[in-house]
Amino acid sequence: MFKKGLYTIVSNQPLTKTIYKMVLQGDTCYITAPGQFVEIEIPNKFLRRPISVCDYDKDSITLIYKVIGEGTSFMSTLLPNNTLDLLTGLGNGFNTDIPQKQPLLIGGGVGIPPLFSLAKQLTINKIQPTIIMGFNYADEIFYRKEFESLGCNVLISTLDGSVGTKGYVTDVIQNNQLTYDYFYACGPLPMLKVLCHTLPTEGQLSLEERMGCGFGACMGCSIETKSGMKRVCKEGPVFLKSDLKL
Amino acid sequence: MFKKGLYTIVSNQPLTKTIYKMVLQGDTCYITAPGQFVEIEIPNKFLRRPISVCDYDKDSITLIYKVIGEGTSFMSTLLPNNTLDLLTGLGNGFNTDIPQKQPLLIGGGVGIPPLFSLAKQLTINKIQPTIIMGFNYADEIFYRKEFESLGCNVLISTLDGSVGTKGYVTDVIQNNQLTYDYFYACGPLPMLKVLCHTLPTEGQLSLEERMGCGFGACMGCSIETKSGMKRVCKEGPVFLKSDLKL
Amino acid sequence: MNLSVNLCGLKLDNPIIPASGTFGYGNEFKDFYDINILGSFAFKGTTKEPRSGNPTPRIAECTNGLINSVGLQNPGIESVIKHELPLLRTFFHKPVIANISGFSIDEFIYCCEKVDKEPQVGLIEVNISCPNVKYGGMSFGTTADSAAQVTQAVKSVTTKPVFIKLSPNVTDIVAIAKACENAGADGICLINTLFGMRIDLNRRQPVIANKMGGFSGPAIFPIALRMVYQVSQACNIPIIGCGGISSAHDVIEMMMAGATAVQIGAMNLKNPYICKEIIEQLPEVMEKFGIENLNDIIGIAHQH
Amino acid sequence: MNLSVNLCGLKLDNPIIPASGTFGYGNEFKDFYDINILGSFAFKGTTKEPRSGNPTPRIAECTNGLINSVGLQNPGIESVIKHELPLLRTFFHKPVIANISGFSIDEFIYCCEKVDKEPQVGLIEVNISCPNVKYGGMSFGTTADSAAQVTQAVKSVTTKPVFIKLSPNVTDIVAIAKACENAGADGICLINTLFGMRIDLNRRQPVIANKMGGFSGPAIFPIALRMVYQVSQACNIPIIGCGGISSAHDVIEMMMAGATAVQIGAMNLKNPYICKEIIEQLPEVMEKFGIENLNDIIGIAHQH
Ligand SMILES: Cc1cc2nc3c(=O)[nH]c(=O)nc-3n(C[C@H](O)[C@H](O)[C@H](O)COP(=O)(O)OP(=O)(O)OC[C@H]3O[C@@H](n4cnc5c(N)ncnc54)[C@H](O)[C@@H]3O)c2cc1C
Ligand SMILES: Cc1cc2nc3c(=O)[nH]c(=O)nc-3n(C[C@H](O)[C@H](O)[C@H](O)COP(=O)(O)OP(=O)(O)OC[C@H]3O[C@@H](n4cnc5c(N)ncnc54)[C@H](O)[C@@H]3O)c2cc1C
Ligand SMILES: Cc1cc2nc3c(=O)[nH]c(=O)nc-3n(C[C@H](O)[C@H](O)[C@H](O)COP(=O)(O)O)c2cc1C
Ligand SMILES: Cc1cc2nc3c(=O)[nH]c(=O)nc-3n(C[C@H](O)[C@H](O)[C@H](O)COP(=O)(O)O)c2cc1C
Ligand code: FES
Ligand code: FES
Repeated sequence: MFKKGLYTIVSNQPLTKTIYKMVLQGDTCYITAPGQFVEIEIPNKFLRRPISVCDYDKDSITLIYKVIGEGTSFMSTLLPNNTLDLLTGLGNGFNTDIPQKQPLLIGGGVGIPPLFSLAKQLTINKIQPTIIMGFNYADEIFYRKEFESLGCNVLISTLDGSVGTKGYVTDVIQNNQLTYDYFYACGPLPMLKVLCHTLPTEGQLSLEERMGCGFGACMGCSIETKSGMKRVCKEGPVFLKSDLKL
Repeated sequence: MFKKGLYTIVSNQPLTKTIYKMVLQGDTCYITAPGQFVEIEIPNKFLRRPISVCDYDKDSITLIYKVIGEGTSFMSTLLPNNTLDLLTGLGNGFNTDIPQKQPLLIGGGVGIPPLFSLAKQLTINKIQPTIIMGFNYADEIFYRKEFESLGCNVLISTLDGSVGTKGYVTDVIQNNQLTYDYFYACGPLPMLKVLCHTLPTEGQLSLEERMGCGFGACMGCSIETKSGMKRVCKEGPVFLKSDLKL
Repeated sequence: MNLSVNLCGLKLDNPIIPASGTFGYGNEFKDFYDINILGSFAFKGTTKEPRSGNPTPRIAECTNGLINSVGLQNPGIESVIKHELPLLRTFFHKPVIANISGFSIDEFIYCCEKVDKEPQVGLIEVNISCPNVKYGGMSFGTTADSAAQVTQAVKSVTTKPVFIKLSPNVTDIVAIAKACENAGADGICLINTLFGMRIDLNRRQPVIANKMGGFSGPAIFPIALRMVYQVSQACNIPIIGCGGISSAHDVIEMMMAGATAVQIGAMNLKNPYICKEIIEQLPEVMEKFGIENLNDIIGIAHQH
Repeated sequence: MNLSVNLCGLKLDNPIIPASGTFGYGNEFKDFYDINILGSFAFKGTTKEPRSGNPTPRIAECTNGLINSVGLQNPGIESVIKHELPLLRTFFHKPVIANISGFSIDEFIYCCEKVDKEPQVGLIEVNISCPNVKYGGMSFGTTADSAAQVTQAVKSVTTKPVFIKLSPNVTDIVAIAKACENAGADGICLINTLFGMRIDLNRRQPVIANKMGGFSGPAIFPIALRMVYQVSQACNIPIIGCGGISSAHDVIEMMMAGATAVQIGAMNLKNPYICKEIIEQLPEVMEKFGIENLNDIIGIAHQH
C-alpha cells in the first residue's frame, strides 16, 4: 500500500558539501521495510524525485540526498516547517528474513543511506553486519558514527586512501579478508556490477532507474532480469544477485 | 521608456467583494501620464497581467483590480512585504494638455481606477472634472469618497437604481443635463461604444485587449483605427474618439 | 447534475478515463483509491506477443510533461486475458477499454478477435500511433490509407465499438480521422504522444536510451485541444479527448472542443489521485460555468 | 571562452537571436537594453503588401506558452526598407536577419530582391510556415515540393545566405528540410509555432478570434529539440534552433542537438531582458558543463 501526503520538515542540514540530511514528520505506516523509497514532489518540476528512506520511526522519515540538479537543489533550500508532498511506501525494500550470520552491507556514496535502516533492522534481528562504505574523498564521508553507534563494524574506502583503504569497496573486502555469508549493496552501477561478479555469496542489490511514476504504473523503469522484465520501482529497487543480469 | 523591477506590496485589501486595492512600493520614474498601465508577472502563468495605474507618486503605485481568473485571484492572496515583478511605464496614457474647461470622466466598473490619477492631474491643471461612475449594484461601488476628496462632483449610476441614477452612465449624462466640452472614458467595450456614438464632443477612451507583451513588440493587441493599425499597448490604451472605429 | 456520457452505447458514469500506459492494468491504482469511481480506464497497450520494451532510461523530464519510450512493454494478449483481466475483475466492476497495438494488420486482428470475446471489455481502442516502435505503430497512423486499413480489418472481427487512437505527429489529422470514420471506426481517440527529445548536458547525449520518445503532459494540451476541435468539426463519430488534461477545467474545455469523454495520462504518474480529484471537482466547476449536463457542452465551441 | 558562431559567413558574437515576431523591428527593445549585445535579431515577418493581420483577440495564454494569431501584421516591405531599417541603423550596428513571408512565389521573390539590396541585412529567413494565414504560409511549408520551389525561387534572386524557416506541423520534417537543402537553401530554421487552440469556458468559444493560432514557448522545447536533432542528422547545412528556449541551459541543449545558433521567441514577451540575461549567463553555464568553445558542442549529441 502507498500513502500520498504532506510531510513537514523537522530539520534539513548539510552532512558534507553536497549531501544533506532531511528529517520529515508525518505518517509512516506504509513504510514496511528498509530500502524502500519515497517520491518527492518538487514545485515546477513534472516528475517526482525518488529518494531512499535512510531511517524511519512511527512518525518521522530521514532522507539523505546529494544535490545533483534542480530538484535536489530546491530541496536543499527548504527550512523547518516547510512541507513536501511525498509518496511513501514505494518499492520492495531489503529482505532481512534470510538465514545469515555475517552479512556485509556495502554502500557507495548516496547508496549508503538505505543501508542504515537495514543495519538497524538486522541488529534488531540479532545479526551484526559489517558496513563497508566507499567514498571518493575524505570530505565526503558521512554517517560513519551513526553506523558505529548501532554497534556495527565500519570499514571505509577512499579513492586517495586519505581515510581507510585506498581504492574501492572491493579493495576493503580483499584487504581485510572479511568473512561473510550474505551481502546487501547499494551504490553506483559500476560498483554493483563488480560486486555481482566478484562476491561469491548470494546478496541483494538496490538499483536506480529514471522513473515516471515510482509505483508500478508506467513501466518506465523496467529492467530485464533472469526471471523476466521487472520494475525497479515495484518488484525492486532491491533485487537478488542471482536474478540480475548486470 | 520602460522599467522592469520588483515592487514590494505595502497593502492589499478588498474594496468590495471582488475588487481589491493594492499599493506597491518601488521606482515609478517611468510612469509619465495618468492612464498608463503595468504588466504584472504571476507565478506559473506565462503572460503578465495588465492593470492600469490608479494612482502613483514618486515611489508608490496604487492598483485597483477585480478578481477575474487565476492571475487576479493569486494577486488577491498576497500580503504586505510580498513582491511582484512589474513592467511599468506602459502605454501612452491620457493627454491632459487639451483646451478644455469642463471635462466629463466616465468610468464603468474596473474602468474607473485610471480616472483617479487623471482627475488628480486635471485638478492640478486647475480643471475641475465631473466624474460619472457606473456600477451594476450598490455593493460594487468603490472610490466615491476618494474622487470627492479631490473636490470633484461625483455622479453614480446603478443598474437597479439603488444608488444614484437607475441605468447606465449615459442615463446619468442625460438625466442631469450635464454641460461638458470634453470627455475621458474607460470601461467595458459596450459602454465605450455608446459613448463614442452619443457624446457630441471629442474625447479620449481607454481600451482593453488581450496582450502578449504589453510594450509594443508582438502586435498581439493591434486594432484598426481611422489612421491605421495601432497597438493598444503602445499607441494606446488611450485613443481619441475621432480616431476610433468602434 | 448529470456527469454521465455515452460512448457508442457504453454508458460511463463520468467522462474520466485514465489513458493507456499510465494506469497499468489497474492493479497499482487500487492501492490509492477505489477505481470504480472512474468512467472506465484504458489498459496498457497490448500486443500479440509479450514485449520487453526499449532499453532504459525510458523517461525524461520536460517542462510540464515527460518523454517516455517504454516501447509497449506488455505481457502479450494471452497473458492479459489469462491473468490481468481475471485479477481486474476482483476489484473493477465496469467495462474496461482494451488498448491494442500491432506491428502488422494480422496482429491487430489477432488481438481484437481475442478481446472481442471478453465480456469485461466494453470498447476497443486501437493504437496506431505509438511513436516508440521502429516498425509498425508509427507508420499505420501517419497515412490515411494505412489508418483506414487497420480500421477496416479490426472492424471485421469485432462487434464491440472500435476507437482508433491517432498520432498527432502528422500534417493533416483531419484527413486521417476521416479515413478512419469512412472505414467504419465507431470513434476516434485524440491524441497520443508527440515526438520529443531531451539531451543530458553532462553526458552530452540524449537522456532517453532510444534517443527520442513520446512527449505528453500539460504542455501539449493546446495541441490536443486543437486536434479534437478540428476532427469533431469534420467527423460525425464520438471523440475521446486526450493530451495534457490536468484539471476539471481542462476536461470541460476538451468537451467544449468536441470530446464526449476524456483520457488522462501523464498526470496519473505525478499525482496518482488526479482522476479521483477531477471527478470530485467536476460538479463544482460545472456549476461555476453554468453547466447542468455535460452532454450539453460537447462541441459547443463550434456554435460560434 | 568562445561564444561566437558562424552562420554561412555571417559571424555572430554569440548564438542568441530574438525570433521573428517577438522583437518587432528592434525599436521597442532598445528601451530595455543595448541590443547590440545580441548575435543578431530576426525582424517581424514582412510581406510585399502591408497587412493588418487577424482580428483580436490574437493572444491566448497556455501552460508555459501562448498562442498567437497576429497574422503577419506588418507595414509591407517598402515601408520596412524606407522607415524601419534606417531607424534601426541608428541604434543597431550589426547585420540583421530579414524574415520574409509571401502568399505566392512571386511575393517571396519580390521581397527577397528588395532585402538583397539592403547592406544591413546579413541573412534572409524565409518563413514558409506561418500557420495564421489561410492561404500561402502554411501550405508552402507542408510539402517537400512547395518548400523546394520557394527555396529555389528566392535563391535565384539573392546572394545573401537564405535560411528556410519550417513549420513543425508536419509528418516528416526531415523530408522537407532535405528538399530545401537540395533546392539550395544555405540553412534551416526550426521551428515555427505549433498549431494550437484554447477555449474560454465563460464564453464557450475559442479565445482567439480566428479560433486557432500558433503555439510557442517553453512547453514546445522538446518538440523543437527533436526536430533540430533529426534534421541536423540528415542535412549538411547549418540550423538555427528555435522553439521554447528560455535559459542558457536550453541554448546549450539546442546546440548539442545540432543548432549553430538559436532564436528566442515567446520568452521575450514575458521577460524583455531574457536575451540579455541568457547572454550574460552563458559563460557560467558553459564552464559548468566544461565547454570552452560553443562550436565544439554543435551536434555533439549525435556522436553517441
Ligand atoms: C530508488 C531510488 C532511490 C534513490 N535514493 C537516493 C538517495 O537516497 N539519495 C540520493 O541522493 N539520491 C537517491 N537517488 C537518486 C535521486 O533520485 C536523484 O539524484 C534525483 O532524482 C536527482 O534529481 P534532480 O532534480 O536534483 O536532478 P536532475 O538531473 O535535474 O533530474 C532530472 C530527472 O532525472 C532524474 N534523475 C536524475 N538522476 C537520477 C538517478 N540517479 N536515479 C533516478 N533518477 C534520476 C530525476 O528524478 C529527474 O526526473 C535514488 C534514485 C532511485 C531511483
Ligand atoms: C490596458 C489594460 C488595463 C487594465 N486595467 C485594469 C484595471 O485597472 N483593473 C482591473 O481589474 N482590470 C484591468 N484590466 C483587465 C485585466 O488585465 C484582466 O482582468 C486580467 O488580466 C485578468 O487576469 P486573470 O488571470 O485573473 O484572468 P484570466 O481570465 O485567467 O486570464 C487569462 C488571460 O486573459 C487575459 N485577460 C483576461 N481578461 C482580460 C481583459 N479584460 N483585458 C485584457 N486581457 C485579459 C489575461 O491577461 C490572461 O492573459 C486591464 C486590461 C488592460 C488591457
Ligand atoms: C508512460 C506512458 C506510456 C504510454 N503507453 C501507451 C500505450 O501503451 N498505448 C497508447 O495508446 N498510448 C500510450 N501512451 C499515451 C497516453 O495514453 C496518452 O495518449 C498521451 O500520454 C497523452 O495524454 P497525456 O498528455 O495526458 O499524457 C502512454 C503515455 C505515457 C506517458
Ligand atoms: C507573437 C508571435 C509572432 C510571431 N511572428 C512570426 C513571424 O512574423 N514570422 C515568423 O517566421 N515567425 C513568427 N513567430 C514564430 C517565432 O519566431 C518562433 O519561431 C516561435 O514562436 C517558436 O519559438 P518560441 O517558442 O521561442 O516562441 C511568431 C511568434 C510569436 C509568439
Ligand atoms: S516508474 Fe513507473 S513503473 Fe516504475
Ligand atoms: S501586446 Fe505586444 S504589441 Fe501590444
